Amino acid sequence: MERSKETLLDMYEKMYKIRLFEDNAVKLFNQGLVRGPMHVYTGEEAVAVGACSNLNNDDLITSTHRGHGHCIAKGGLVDKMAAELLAKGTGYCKGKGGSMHIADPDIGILGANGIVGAGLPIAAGSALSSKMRGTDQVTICFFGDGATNEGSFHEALNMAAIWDLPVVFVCENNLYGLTGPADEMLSVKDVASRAASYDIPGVIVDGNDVLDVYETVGEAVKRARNGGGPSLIEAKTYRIKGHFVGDPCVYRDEEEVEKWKKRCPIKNYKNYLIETAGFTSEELAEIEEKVENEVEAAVKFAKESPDPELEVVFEDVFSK
Amino acid sequence: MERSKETLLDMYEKMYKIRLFEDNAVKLFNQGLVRGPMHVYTGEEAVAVGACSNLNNDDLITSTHRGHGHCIAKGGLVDKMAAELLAKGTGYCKGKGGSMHIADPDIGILGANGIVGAGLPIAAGSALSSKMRGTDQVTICFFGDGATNEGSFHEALNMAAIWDLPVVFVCENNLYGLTGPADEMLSVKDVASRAASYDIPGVIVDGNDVLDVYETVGEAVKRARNGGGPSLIEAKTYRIKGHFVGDPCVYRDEEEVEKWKKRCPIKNYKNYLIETAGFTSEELAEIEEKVENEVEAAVKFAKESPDPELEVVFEDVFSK
Amino acid sequence: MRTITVKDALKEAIIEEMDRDENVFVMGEDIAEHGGIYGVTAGLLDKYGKERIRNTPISESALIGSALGAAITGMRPIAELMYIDFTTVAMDQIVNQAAKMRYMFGGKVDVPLVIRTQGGGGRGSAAQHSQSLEAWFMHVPGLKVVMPSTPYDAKGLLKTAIRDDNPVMFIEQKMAYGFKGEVPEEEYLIPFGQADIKREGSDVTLVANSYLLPKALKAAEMMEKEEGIKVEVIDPLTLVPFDEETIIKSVSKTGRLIVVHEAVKRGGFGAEIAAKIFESDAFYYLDAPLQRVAGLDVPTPYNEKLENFAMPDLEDIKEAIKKTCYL
Amino acid sequence: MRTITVKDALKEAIIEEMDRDENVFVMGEDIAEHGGIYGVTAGLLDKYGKERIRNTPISESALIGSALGAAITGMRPIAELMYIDFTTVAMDQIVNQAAKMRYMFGGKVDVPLVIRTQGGGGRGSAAQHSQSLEAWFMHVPGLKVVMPSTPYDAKGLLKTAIRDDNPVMFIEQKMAYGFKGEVPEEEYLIPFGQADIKREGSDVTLVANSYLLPKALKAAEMMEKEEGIKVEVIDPLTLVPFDEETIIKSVSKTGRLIVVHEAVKRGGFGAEIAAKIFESDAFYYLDAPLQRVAGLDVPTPYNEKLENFAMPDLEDIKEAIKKTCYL
Ligand SMILES: Cc1ncc(C[n+]2csc(CCOP(=O)(O)OP(=O)(O)O)c2C)c(N)n1
Ligand SMILES: Cc1ncc(C[n+]2csc(CCOP(=O)(O)OP(=O)(O)O)c2C)c(N)n1
Ligand SMILES: [Mg+2]
Ligand SMILES: [Mg+2]
Repeated sequence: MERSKETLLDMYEKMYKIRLFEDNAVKLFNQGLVRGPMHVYTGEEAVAVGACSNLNNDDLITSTHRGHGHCIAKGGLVDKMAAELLAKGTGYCKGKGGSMHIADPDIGILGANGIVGAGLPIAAGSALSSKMRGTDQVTICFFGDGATNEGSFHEALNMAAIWDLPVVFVCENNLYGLTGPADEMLSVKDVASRAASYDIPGVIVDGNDVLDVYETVGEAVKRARNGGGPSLIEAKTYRIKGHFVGDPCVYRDEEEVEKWKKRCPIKNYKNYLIETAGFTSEELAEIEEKVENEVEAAVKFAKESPDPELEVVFEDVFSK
Repeated sequence: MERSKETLLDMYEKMYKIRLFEDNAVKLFNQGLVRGPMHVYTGEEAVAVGACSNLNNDDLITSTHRGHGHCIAKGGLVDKMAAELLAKGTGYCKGKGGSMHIADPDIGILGANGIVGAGLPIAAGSALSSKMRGTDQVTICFFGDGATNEGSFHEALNMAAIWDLPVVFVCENNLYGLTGPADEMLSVKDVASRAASYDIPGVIVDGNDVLDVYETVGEAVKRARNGGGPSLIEAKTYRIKGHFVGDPCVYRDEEEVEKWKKRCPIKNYKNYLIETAGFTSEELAEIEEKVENEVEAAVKFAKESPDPELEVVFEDVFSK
Repeated sequence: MRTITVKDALKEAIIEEMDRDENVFVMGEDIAEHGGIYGVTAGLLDKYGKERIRNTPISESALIGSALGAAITGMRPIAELMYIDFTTVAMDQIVNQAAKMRYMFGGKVDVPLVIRTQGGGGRGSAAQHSQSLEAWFMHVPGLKVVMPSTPYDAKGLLKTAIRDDNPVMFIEQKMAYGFKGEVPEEEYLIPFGQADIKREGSDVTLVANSYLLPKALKAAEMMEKEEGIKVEVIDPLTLVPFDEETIIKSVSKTGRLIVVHEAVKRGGFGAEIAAKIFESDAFYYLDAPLQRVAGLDVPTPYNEKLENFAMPDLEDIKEAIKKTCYL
Repeated sequence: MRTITVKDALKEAIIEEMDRDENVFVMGEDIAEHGGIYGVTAGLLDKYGKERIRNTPISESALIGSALGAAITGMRPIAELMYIDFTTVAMDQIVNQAAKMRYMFGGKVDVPLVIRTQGGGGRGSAAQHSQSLEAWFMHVPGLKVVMPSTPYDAKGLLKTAIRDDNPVMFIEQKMAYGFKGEVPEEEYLIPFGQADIKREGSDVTLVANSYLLPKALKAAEMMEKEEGIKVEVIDPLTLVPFDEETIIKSVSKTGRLIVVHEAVKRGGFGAEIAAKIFESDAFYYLDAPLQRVAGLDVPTPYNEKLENFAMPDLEDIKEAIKKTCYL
């Protein structure tokens, strides 16, 4: 697997950007500037970044209610994202979508999605489309452990498998649905073992290790691109924050959270970059600063952007 | 496994009754007396009979659009069934349900069902109910190979598995959905292998061998009754007739049909009863005659029964 | 009398019925430790345990389907469907199975199944978490459809729903859980199919329910003060069964009909109520065209100003009252 | 002009559009060798092959969801959903995804998705295979809803649907596939949102579509002969977008409105049309109460007499015409 210096640093930048973006999103939420339920990706950054680092600009992803990380990993712009969270006219969706519906189809982001499991059939369809149009595009479909109990998971994987569609199903097993523990709600220990139902590869990766994710998803992407069909990859990870911002988290204990905090994917990756890959702290600090400026500017942009005009409410119901 | 003389003969009687009922149903259909789509069970008799012969009167089943066989196997009365096909007021549903909705909850028949896959969650619920009410009832849930691609299959099996529900999922893999071949539409060769997704036993039986079905389902029923949770059993079989009466069957060739006709579950079982189990042809002929009389009487009853009164249209929308 | 919230009123109804009948139980996503997404079942887990306060996987077809299976075999489940928007992933079990089973089987089963869910906007939850879909279920014979507004109604109607032997869509509104009102300590039930005249009046008949009822009452009050118009405000309480009579009688008296609902206007329940009046003898007493105050025909936008604009509000209701009186 | 059936007209539309645009393709259950349950796609497999005439597993969520995924990435799928009753297992993908996606994304995607399905009774298919559910989809902003009756309309509207960049529910009726009518050889399109006055008249406005249009026309003809009543029969063709103007104009002229549909009355599209008239200026011209001729509010029974009784028929329409004229 090729691991260019550029890729390695880009992954660090993206992970760091996600973390910072989410910290700011929480801040904005707590300031009362974000509406509705917001779900942050803190602690799971390695999954989106490791996975999407295998994609080209015209490759595609489908995302979830917890979509900020996927969006940034696929190249989404934090200013438009922040503006969307603040419901501004300059946001990705003109302020009409919010956290759960951020999308940028121009760079293959087919949207966050408020309905658990709904992205899977859409991803199968986008892969079908690539195949029918004769491109070499691949679609990565993100979803959670909880989503694997939805019927749509099953239907989509079967369909993708029988048609050998170029799609990689990446399950973020963060141990919980909303509050339901995966080990009570799923009839299997490992989501990956559900691949057997579709006769496709099912692989477990350490979702807190960006390189493990990168390489394993990379194999699956290559396979898909070469006509080898879909794969199911289970990334074992953890959401450090509650399910939604404001979640009292009565269903889990602090100890567990603390344990996982120690396994911070960003800190660990930073150590790796410095200790094993030979980067300097300065190089990384430079990236961090760049990202900090970028996110800060994004928040500023969002705050200063105007609300959409009232007439926007009537736009976009229909095309043309 | 206990195989009393009585059970062995009862199974023969039921299989023969299903075959004869279906032959008559087709005749009635072709006479223009049956409306809507009708799906017959010819060739699959061993599955319903082998499975249901493990059940008590208060055990439960859910069925499908192809439900006549399940109904008879669970003890349904052919006169009320025939009357229902002919839309008579004396039918199981007062003529309001027809072939796809025959039900007799008093003996645990929770209904045929026109929606593919819909019976599976209902079966999980009936098993949940038995468990919560502290009875030792078991539910058998019948469905086809095609139904295993519905989301409801997946959701129901997961739910049954995590709650250890007393339900046995019996898949009748008759090689086709409506016209879609199982080997094109299912991503796995054997439905039974989908049990792996739920960490429950998945077993293949010869669906044309009533004793194989009887014993294997018997194990699963015992397991369920004793709190051991659900199982998935795949009965490999074949529907000799088209999907619905009148199906031109453009999707399969005569050769295949002929091959399976030779594997007739009734003929084979009859041979076994005489050659191995020591019954005489006379004993079986007696049963056959009894069944012939019963079905003939049922058809007569149905034909002579009155239509429901027009006011019946307003009844039963709501209870009370 | 003591004053409690809709949320607590609903919880009391559940507790009383669970205590009364051991076959009543609750199932749904995140209803146990977490107490449900709007807290209606908070605390019940400790009281009744995991069996009767049963968390389900994120599998709505299996949730409703299994509740149905339990309902026809001796249990009386209350299935909580977190958002009414998620009925879309359980629609077959609601519409083709639960609603029709008794009829298809010729009356052979009772289906004592309550589906508690909540809809509506007002929280910036955007297009997939803010719908008002009661009109769909009204259009399905075999379902009862209940939409309470006040704590008193919420409690009395939920108890009736739990004792009903038919599938009931019990539709709450996310912004209405905090509504406060008087609720007696003593047990009571509210029958289905009897509209409640929340305010008497002789000039205009205004039908409203759920989240918008208080706004309608407020508008009525203001218009009486400001313009001397006497608005009769009627809450149907249940859309199925529907108390036609009370509304026909009222319109026959006032000659003017306003229907207020949060759902998008096109195809909402306001159309059905309007049609019922239009085809009744009240037609002969009509003095003005229908006014519908309803959601704009757009998906719910996230932005607060846009969302508010898309939802009916006090001003819209006042406007409609003036219009129907040709002011 | 040549005469063909609705079924063949639909097929021609598909063929012409598939020939015109290689991104158009068909997917659905049993549509290939079998040609679909009512034969609309029969023969297309030989012409276009398995890729473009694509049989799907029995997985309706995946069918609609994947069609949607394909639609937003460059293809123009026609998804056949065998029975409208089965929209219940794909409802999220239709309602929460396809209908709302463009809006939620701030206009960033086109969704050129046609969902062809069929509903209605008349064949003894019973409660789960006979519903008329167009009112549900009308109530969902972002969906267009088309219901043709004649072969001419079926063809022209389907071609327009395929070229539309929005999700279209294209709803056929199982008993109407055999309807015959004139269809030109030359290409034509029928625009959405323009009602068609199928018969002019000055006494009564009757709105009808789909399977019941011919019965409405027949009733109009008979009533002219028998009673000299001139009934104007209007087919809206598309329920969304809806041509309000034509109907308002007609009612302003006739003073009488009848709406005919097969769906159960409560919450059917007749209510919406009635409400639109009731709230329009046509109100001032009304001479009689609304007449709705619609399905009984019951699940569809299997028995033929009961089913016919539950469905509107010629006599019911004639009766309504007489009633609105106070005969
Ligand atoms: C169909 C549907 N059911 C329920 C919900 C409510 N809900 C939102 S997120 C969520 C949990 C999802 O869990 P998982 O798939 O593991 O993703 P995670 O939140 O852990 O990232 C639930 C139940 C929903 N949005 N859609
Ligand atoms: C949800 C749904 N989709 C499609 C259909 C149409 N349909 C009826 S039976 C059938 C095939 C079912 O195949 P299978 O489950 O293998 O059962 P079999 O007919 O072979 O017994 C189909 C597609 C339906 N009734 N319900
Ligand atoms: Mg999770
Ligand atoms: Mg089959």
